[in-house]
Amino acid sequence: MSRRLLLAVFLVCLVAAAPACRKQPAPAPDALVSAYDVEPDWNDPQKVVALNYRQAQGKRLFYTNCVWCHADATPAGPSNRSNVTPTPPLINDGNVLNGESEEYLRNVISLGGSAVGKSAMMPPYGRTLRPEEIQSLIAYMRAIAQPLYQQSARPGKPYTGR
Amino acid sequence: MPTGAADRALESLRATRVWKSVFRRGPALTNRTRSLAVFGNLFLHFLPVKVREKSLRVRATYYLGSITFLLFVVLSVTGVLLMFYYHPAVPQAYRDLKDLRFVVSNGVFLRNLHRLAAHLMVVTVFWHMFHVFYRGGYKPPHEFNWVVGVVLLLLTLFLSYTGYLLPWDQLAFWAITVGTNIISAMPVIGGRVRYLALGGNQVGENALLRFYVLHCVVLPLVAVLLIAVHFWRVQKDGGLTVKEEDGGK
Amino acid sequence: MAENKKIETGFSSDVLKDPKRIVFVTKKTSAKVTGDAGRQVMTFPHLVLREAIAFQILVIAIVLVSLLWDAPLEQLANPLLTPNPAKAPWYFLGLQELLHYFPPFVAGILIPTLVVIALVGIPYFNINIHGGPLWAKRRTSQLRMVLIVLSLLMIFLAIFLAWTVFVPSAAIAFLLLYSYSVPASQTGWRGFLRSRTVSWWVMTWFIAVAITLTLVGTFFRGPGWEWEWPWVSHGG
Amino acid sequence: MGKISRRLRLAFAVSSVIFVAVLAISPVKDLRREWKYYKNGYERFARNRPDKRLLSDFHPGLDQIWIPEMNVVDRCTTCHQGITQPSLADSSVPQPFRAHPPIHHSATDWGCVVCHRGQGPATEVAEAHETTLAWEQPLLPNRLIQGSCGTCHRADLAETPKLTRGRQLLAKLNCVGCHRLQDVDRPAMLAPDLTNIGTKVSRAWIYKWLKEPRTVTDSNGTVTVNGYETGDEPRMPQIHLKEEELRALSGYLSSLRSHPVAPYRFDPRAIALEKAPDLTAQGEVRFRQMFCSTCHSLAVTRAGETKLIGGDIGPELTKVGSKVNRDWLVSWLRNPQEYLPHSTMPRYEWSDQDLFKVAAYITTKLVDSDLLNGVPNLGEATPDEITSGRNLFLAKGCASCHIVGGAAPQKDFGPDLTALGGKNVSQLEFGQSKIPRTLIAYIQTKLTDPVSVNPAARMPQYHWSPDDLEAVTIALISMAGTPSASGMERLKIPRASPEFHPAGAFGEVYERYQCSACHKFNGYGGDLAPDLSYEGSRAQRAWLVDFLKNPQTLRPMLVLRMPQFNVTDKEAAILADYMTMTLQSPLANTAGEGHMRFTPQLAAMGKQLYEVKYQCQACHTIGGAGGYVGPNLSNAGNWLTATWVQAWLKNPQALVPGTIEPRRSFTADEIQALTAYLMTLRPSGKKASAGASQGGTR
Repeated sequence: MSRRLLLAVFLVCLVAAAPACRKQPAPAPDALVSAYDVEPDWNDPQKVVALNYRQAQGKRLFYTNCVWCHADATPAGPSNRSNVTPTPPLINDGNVLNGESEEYLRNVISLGGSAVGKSAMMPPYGRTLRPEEIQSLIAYMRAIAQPLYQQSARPGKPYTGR
Repeated sequence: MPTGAADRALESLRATRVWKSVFRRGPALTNRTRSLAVFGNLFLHFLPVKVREKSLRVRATYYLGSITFLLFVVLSVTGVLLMFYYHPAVPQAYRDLKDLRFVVSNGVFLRNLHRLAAHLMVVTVFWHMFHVFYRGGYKPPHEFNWVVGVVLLLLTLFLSYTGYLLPWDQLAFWAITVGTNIISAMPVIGGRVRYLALGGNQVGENALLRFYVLHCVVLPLVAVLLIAVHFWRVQKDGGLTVKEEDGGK
Repeated sequence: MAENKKIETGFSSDVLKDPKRIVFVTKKTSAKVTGDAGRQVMTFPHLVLREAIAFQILVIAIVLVSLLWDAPLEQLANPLLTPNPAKAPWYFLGLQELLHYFPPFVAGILIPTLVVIALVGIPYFNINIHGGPLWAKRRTSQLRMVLIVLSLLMIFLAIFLAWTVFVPSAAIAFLLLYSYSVPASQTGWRGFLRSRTVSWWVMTWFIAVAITLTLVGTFFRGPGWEWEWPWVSHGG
Repeated sequence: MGKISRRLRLAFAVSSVIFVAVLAISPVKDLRREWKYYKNGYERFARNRPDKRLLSDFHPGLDQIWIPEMNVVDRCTTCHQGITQPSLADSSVPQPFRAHPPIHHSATDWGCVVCHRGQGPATEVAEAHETTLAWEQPLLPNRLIQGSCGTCHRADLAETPKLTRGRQLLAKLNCVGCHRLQDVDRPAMLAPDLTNIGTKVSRAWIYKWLKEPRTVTDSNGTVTVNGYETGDEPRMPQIHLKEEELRALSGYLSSLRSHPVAPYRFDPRAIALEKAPDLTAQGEVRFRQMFCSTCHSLAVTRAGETKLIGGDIGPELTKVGSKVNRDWLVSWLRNPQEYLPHSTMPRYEWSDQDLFKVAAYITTKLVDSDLLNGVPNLGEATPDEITSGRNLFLAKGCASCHIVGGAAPQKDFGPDLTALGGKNVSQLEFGQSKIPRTLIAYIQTKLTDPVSVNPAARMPQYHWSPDDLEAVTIALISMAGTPSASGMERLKIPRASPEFHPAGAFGEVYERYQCSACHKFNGYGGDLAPDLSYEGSRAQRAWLVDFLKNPQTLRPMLVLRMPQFNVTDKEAAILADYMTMTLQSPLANTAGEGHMRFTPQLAAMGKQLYEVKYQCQACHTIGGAGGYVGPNLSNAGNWLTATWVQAWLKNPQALVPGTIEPRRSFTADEIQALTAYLMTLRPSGKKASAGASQGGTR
């Protein structure tokens, strides 16, 4: 009698406590949905690269300051790239730029080509752009690099507990 | 049922001076001490010392009166707790409701209890009334208690209605606006009565304050008073109406 | 109240002259303080214990429901943003439904006031003192009376196109007329209907209408107070 | 009697146990609240990070940002705990713990919801982020977040290009004609005044234009302008009209001719050109020389591909000869403001011969004999057609942009959109459409397919590229109406609306040639050509005079160039004087210009610096060699002032904010040397001859 009673009490409590253990499902976010901005892949316009805030800032700065020599098409039409010898690398050229360290790229941009033993045609931007803007530029170039830039750390995942 | 240790513990508890100072009588084992237990207690003495066995059957009352009263008790307790977190101001009232939901421990639970009990009380009050009617419980000598009951019904509706505005959300605002608009249909004095109820021409901060004071102070006090009368009169009018068919099996 | 009773109450108006007080307690004037009505038991513990159980079951029920169902909280009140439809609390939706058919004064003031007056007045108008069934005596004249009242009510409702009132009224009217035809020997629910009193019928009609109106107002009314099935969500 | 039954005792015991158990559920549940799960997760996460600050900053309770005067109670940081931790900026940090990217506002000063929307006080994931019963403004998608910048920053920001683009589109497409928009003012003229339209075009042409207003949209939504594809939306939208409506409107409009155009009496020498066999060819040369294409485009077919070449300040002219009659054209070219007082077309100084030639070129070459092919024979308008046309003109909203007979334009033909961005979902009319019930979906559907939301919509159909749609959505979201707290109203940074209308002789010339249509003066004017606010500091007076009289350049790359206005000597002098005297930068005042002398040695040193050390030829051209990014410096010695060059080399951004010339660390000596070198640059020794390029890519 009392065993059945206890069992019943236990079951009722179990049922009542059930809503307390609701699960929080975390749907995998689509990179393009949560992106701050996008940029079509330079080599394949059908593909779109998702950019986060920092990379998008880099994109903006790139299209203002750098596009003239580091791309084959500019907002104004033709590019100055072919006029410059040695020819500057395309900004998405992963074969050239993926191998360069972050620090090296920071130095080239802020101190100019001559500071790292490259062509002096690359002017220094250290007094024009703030350090975080240069950081954004690097983030942007990493984002659109072809072949893809392999990050050393693992990519971010939504938090899923332990 | 367990005996022995628990009973002994109870015995020794009853033997303490503190217990004796609180409960002056011994264990309620004889009819005398049981009677004492009822009329020696402020709360129980609203009840008669003896009741008819038939009126205790569930089908006789469904305990609707008791349940309504108990809901009132639940509402008072949860209501007082809710008052700790609530400011009758615009738009602070709404923010308090948000805090209740998102910050206060068990805040949602507290509010759910209060709201559910309030709705339930309206239901049980009506049900209680209909039940009493069908059983002829209004018949002499219960006439006056029936009238007290009708007033309590109206009080319950007013309590629920005034409480409805307090969250200050769209639901509350428009329900009260629609409800009070009906008042203006009253000939001649309608507009003025509405102005009096709302403290203005529109449901606003004044209305919120008025409804708050009514909900938390005036109406509960009147309700407590009338509930006491109601209980008292049940006893004085000769107990619950008992019908022949209540005999049951 | 017993104005037409041929009973001499021994109640003297001159107490000095005649100090005796005799009261004839007839069935009609009975206060129903029946001395018998079964055994009595001590309130403590019999009633108190039962009330305690009732209280615990009640709290268990509302606590469980409170855990599963959250009280609604909508957006901050905005006088400029009228929801369509704006609904009163559910217990007033019956009135709001009436407002849809009748002028505001009738639906909002007159009817509720009459209902309250009627409720207060119930014990003072000898209602159901006899406890006699409607169809017990003078069946034909009763039926004539009932038919007149019913047709007046139905015509009134039909004029105002108050069909959500009309339908439950018609249902109760049907039952009422049906109970007339039930033979006296019938038992079960038919017999139950047959033995109902006038007051029972009136109250049942009132409850049926009130419940129907409240349900309709709560669940079946959409924007513009148009009929709407609760499972069909309206756009926007 | 008194014995309590065993059943009752049992019931009491059972209900007591359940009673106590049930009351304990809620407090237990409270220990497992959603935010505590993230709190605990963060603590575990922080313990494994090298940055010890994370743990020392951790506290176990609720976090909130509370700014009463702004109505901000944001508890987002309860779960998003790392937003102020620089060491969590990396994208490998799992959400919700990642740091916020660096922006100009700190979360502690502003809260989160101000920009991101969502429900700040909420401590549950769904309530905070999504639309719920109690909160109808869900989190704004990151791609549209620039709209939030725009709620306070009414002026354009460098960091919000999409917002700026959206605002430009709203202005350019005349949205303000029908809608009230926040901070988009109605210009003096949205669309041509039609008071006299009957003197300009035929009824048949009006019919055709109304039916297919310059554009034809195929089933793919590709917009073609007279058969040539264009990415831009035309200002005149396509309004769906029935046949009788077309007849009525065209009849009404063609009847509008209150001031007939008097034919211009050409000089007999000009008329004599009629017989010249190459009249139209000469006209075309003149048309090109005067750089009409800076503002007007023509469809040009090259290598089988047809493109519009030219600017978009004025209308596209490929078939204009089939549109306007010759008398009107000549009158227009002589004085555009006579027909349209608010036109930005400059009043050219024509010689009769040039006028005759160009008019002949336009009316004979820029034509399309098939243009009016599909148009029925309309004849003269009947009075009935005129009456119903007049009514349609109002009913279709034409009067929102076009004026007839000096009447004020129709206001508020479409809904007020000044508070659209702050609307709740329940305030929007979705009708029967199946789109998601969100503000974003509503705005975008309304923009792309108005009829699907409201079958009776009067809004014309637009065709947006995905980027433009996003930009316009952002601009509309930024119009969030009155903020929820009065404190935020103060934070609004109003859009500066400068005006530059100089008086005097300069003012007259300035208005005549509509300089501000392309150039900016102290923030007022167009974007097409260089900002002239400090032109007096930059250019030498002699060069200015020379350039104004003959603005031809030798750079073939740029299509858009200063038109040849045929300014008189006197006008050129007025312009140059005013610029030299008044349009001076405080950082480069040319008062001391005359005293500067540079030695040849210094210039030689400068040349060395230019060519070897700094390799300026990467971007600048001298004598045909070098880059195209910066302006051509071949004529720098005649063009620029030494004062300007020095100031520029010191800090270009100080002179022209936002210029792309990087600021470098030249020493004072290097600046002197480079200036000396640049001042020697003159094309083959000429002094102040035919001007060199002054325009640069901005």
